[in-house]
Amino acid sequence: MIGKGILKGMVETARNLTGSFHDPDRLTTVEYPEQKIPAKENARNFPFLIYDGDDWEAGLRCVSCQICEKECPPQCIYIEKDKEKKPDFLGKMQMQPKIFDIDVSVCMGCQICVEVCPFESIRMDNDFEYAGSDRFESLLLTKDQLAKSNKYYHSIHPTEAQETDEIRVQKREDHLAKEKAKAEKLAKAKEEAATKAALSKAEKAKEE
Amino acid sequence: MWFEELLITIKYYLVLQMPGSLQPVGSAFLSSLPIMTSFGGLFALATLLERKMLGRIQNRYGPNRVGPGGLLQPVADGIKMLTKEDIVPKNADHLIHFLAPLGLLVSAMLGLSVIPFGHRLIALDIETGILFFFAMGAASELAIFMAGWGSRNKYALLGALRAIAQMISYEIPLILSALSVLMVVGSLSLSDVAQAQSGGIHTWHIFTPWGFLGCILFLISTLAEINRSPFDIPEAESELIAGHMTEYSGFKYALFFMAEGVAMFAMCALTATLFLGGYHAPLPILSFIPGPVWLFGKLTSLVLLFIWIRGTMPRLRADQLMEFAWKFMLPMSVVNLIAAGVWVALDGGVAAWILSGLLNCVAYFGWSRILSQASRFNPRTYRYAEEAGVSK
Amino acid sequence: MIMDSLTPYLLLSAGLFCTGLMGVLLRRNIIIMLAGVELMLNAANINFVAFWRFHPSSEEVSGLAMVVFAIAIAAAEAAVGLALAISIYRHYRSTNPENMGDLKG
Amino acid sequence: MSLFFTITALITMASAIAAMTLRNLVHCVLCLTVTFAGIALVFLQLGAEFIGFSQILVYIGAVSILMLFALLMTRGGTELTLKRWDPVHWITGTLIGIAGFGVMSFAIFNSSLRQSKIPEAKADSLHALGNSLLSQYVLPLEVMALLLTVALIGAALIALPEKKVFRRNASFSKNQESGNK
Repeated sequence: MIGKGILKGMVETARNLTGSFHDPDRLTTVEYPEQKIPAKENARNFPFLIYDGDDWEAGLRCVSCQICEKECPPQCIYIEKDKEKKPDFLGKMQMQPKIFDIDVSVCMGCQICVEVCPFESIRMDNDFEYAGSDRFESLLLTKDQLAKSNKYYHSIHPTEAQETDEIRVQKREDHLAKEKAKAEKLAKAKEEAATKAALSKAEKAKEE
Repeated sequence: MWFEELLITIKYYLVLQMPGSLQPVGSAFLSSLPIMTSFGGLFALATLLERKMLGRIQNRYGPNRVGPGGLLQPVADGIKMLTKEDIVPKNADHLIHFLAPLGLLVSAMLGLSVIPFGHRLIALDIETGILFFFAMGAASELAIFMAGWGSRNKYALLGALRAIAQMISYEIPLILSALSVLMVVGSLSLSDVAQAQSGGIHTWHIFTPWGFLGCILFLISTLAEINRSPFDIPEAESELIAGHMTEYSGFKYALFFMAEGVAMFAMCALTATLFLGGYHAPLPILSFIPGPVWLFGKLTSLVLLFIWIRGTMPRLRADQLMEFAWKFMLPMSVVNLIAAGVWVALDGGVAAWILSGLLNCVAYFGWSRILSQASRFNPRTYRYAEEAGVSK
Repeated sequence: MIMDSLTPYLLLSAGLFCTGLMGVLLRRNIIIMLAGVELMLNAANINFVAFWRFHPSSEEVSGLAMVVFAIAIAAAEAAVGLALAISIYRHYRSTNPENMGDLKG
Repeated sequence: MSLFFTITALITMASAIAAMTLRNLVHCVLCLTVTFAGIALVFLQLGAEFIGFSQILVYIGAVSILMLFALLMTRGGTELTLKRWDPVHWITGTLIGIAGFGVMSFAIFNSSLRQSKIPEAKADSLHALGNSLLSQYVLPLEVMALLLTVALIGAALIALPEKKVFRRNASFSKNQESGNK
């Protein structure tokens, strides 16, 4: 019979129309600037720099090794080393960047910088609201804009941040063990040297 | 009654204040002014309502940024339209390009002048009101052709030709289904048609077998006549840009848009007058509410129905459209005319009810069964896809 | 509004008829020639309506009936004539009647 | 002279002459539409509402649109033969037209019809027309219905694409055919 399908369709749209007033499933729009859908955990957009603690300058993990700068395919990272050094989380004195710029209008979000970073310092952000009135200045992110705390990292990518933290704990343990081993070795060497010295002294004395 | 009398008294008072030579012009002006202003305002509100309702049907809010709840959206649209640059193509036929939107709007507005808005509340009470209405509809076809040809654009011309072919094809069932009402009422005057349905809801023409089928056929033809979805192939955005309106911008485009809206209101008002009792209340007790309120209520509900249909149905292909017009609409409207003839011959009553109802039902079910034999009207089957197990 | 005398209507009708005749004689396109014929038919219709209006009896509507028939015939004529024009154009690739001389001896 | 009638008559005549002389064929048909509208106005002035609105419905809504369609389908945007200005042809045609007008106006000015006086307004012409169409003129009406049906079917049949066997469109395809033989 002609017209049955039309009636069925009309009923469906009528249910949509009335349902949009009480059924959230039938009104799926999220009004963006006021409401936002929480980002998925794997969402990523542009890189940022992690710092530990509260002071971003002191806690910045980056040691300005410039590997990311060299690896970046579109070459959107620019780093200049500082002359002064600062201690890292292991207590070693490390270099630090004087200038660390990322041009997000060039960045393509490939995540290669994250993969090559040996210091777990650069990670991907999921913030996408970079719109500004200026084409060049507002899209060139400087060190202070890039630096974000580890807590923030935990809030956007919890699993990945957990893994990173574990790596760092491991590193610290390794480092401590190494230090210990080194210290032991040193002590041993010293002992040996001392015994050797004592032995040679004794031999010398014997010869005489 | 009191409201209509009040309006008429005010008009005569104002006309009598004028100098004698100006009185005919003043009278015409005072009759047309309320129609033009009220339908202009109604058009603005209807665009907002349409967008809101379409949004709700598509699981989203409509426009809700400008003003409280988006109420000022029409104003913003109007400002945008008026401040846009008016571009005329270099090779266009300038005079024809200029005249087309005016012709369309004027013919749409003139159609409203024969609609009775209340008892004696009609701008142009002539013997042949409905013929005048259809004549104005025919004049709008020419305006569409002028728009398409004057723009020197192949998309505009194609859209205009499609629109005209469609309007001419659907004019036949439109007039034939209106003719059934005129046959029963026995007059071409719309105020007589409205007066024939004054006795309450049971006298409305839609509650008769011929009136019911006639109303449905009339509404479908109306949709095609005013180029609304699902018959909007003349302005199919994805195929023809905007049809005959392609080369228009700014105020002229707004005029086209407005002409379409006004034509929709005029057609809805005509449907309400022919089939839904015009300005009469459904129950005699309710007749203290003025007639214009009832007419505008019926008109608005028809507009809502059109928006609902627009939100539901996809656009027809051009050949499907023509096939539907000539193979379904035309035979059904002729049968409906015969049913109305049976009604007139038996002068109403139970026998007329049964006979004309039977005639219409047999025609509808039989004809749709015959048409269903032709595969084009059946639901589409995806033979190869189903064999391969892709679908279902 | 309405004139007292029949003469202006008859003159207008005669003028339109002669314009249509000129169109048929002068133009070299069958479609415009058809338009000329339509114009001549319309000119005759003005006469019919004018004679109806100036007839003393109010029951006499033969003039109007004639016009109704004339309009119907003109519409049929236009439909068939234009279909013929399109068919001829398909055949000869031209709308100029001078090119249609197949039956010339 | 009634001013309204004069203006209508002038516009009607001017657009009729334009329709018969303009070069651009679409302009011709659009001018013809103005003529039809003017004639409809004359009918309305004479008090024949039904005929006037039928005139608009049929002529503006259908006939002129049909002509425009036919023009576009025959690529008639410009009339090439008009470029070849043939003064003898045009002068003869114009003279015949003017002579015809002269004869007719002579007849009009010498006829006794000029003395006919206008009666009072005709009352209820629509009902009288309907009654006479279904009583006095019922046979012509039926014949008219038959004619319209035949015209509908005939027009559709004539405009169907003709069979390719008889196509004789241009010397190009002819030469090709003979070349193939």
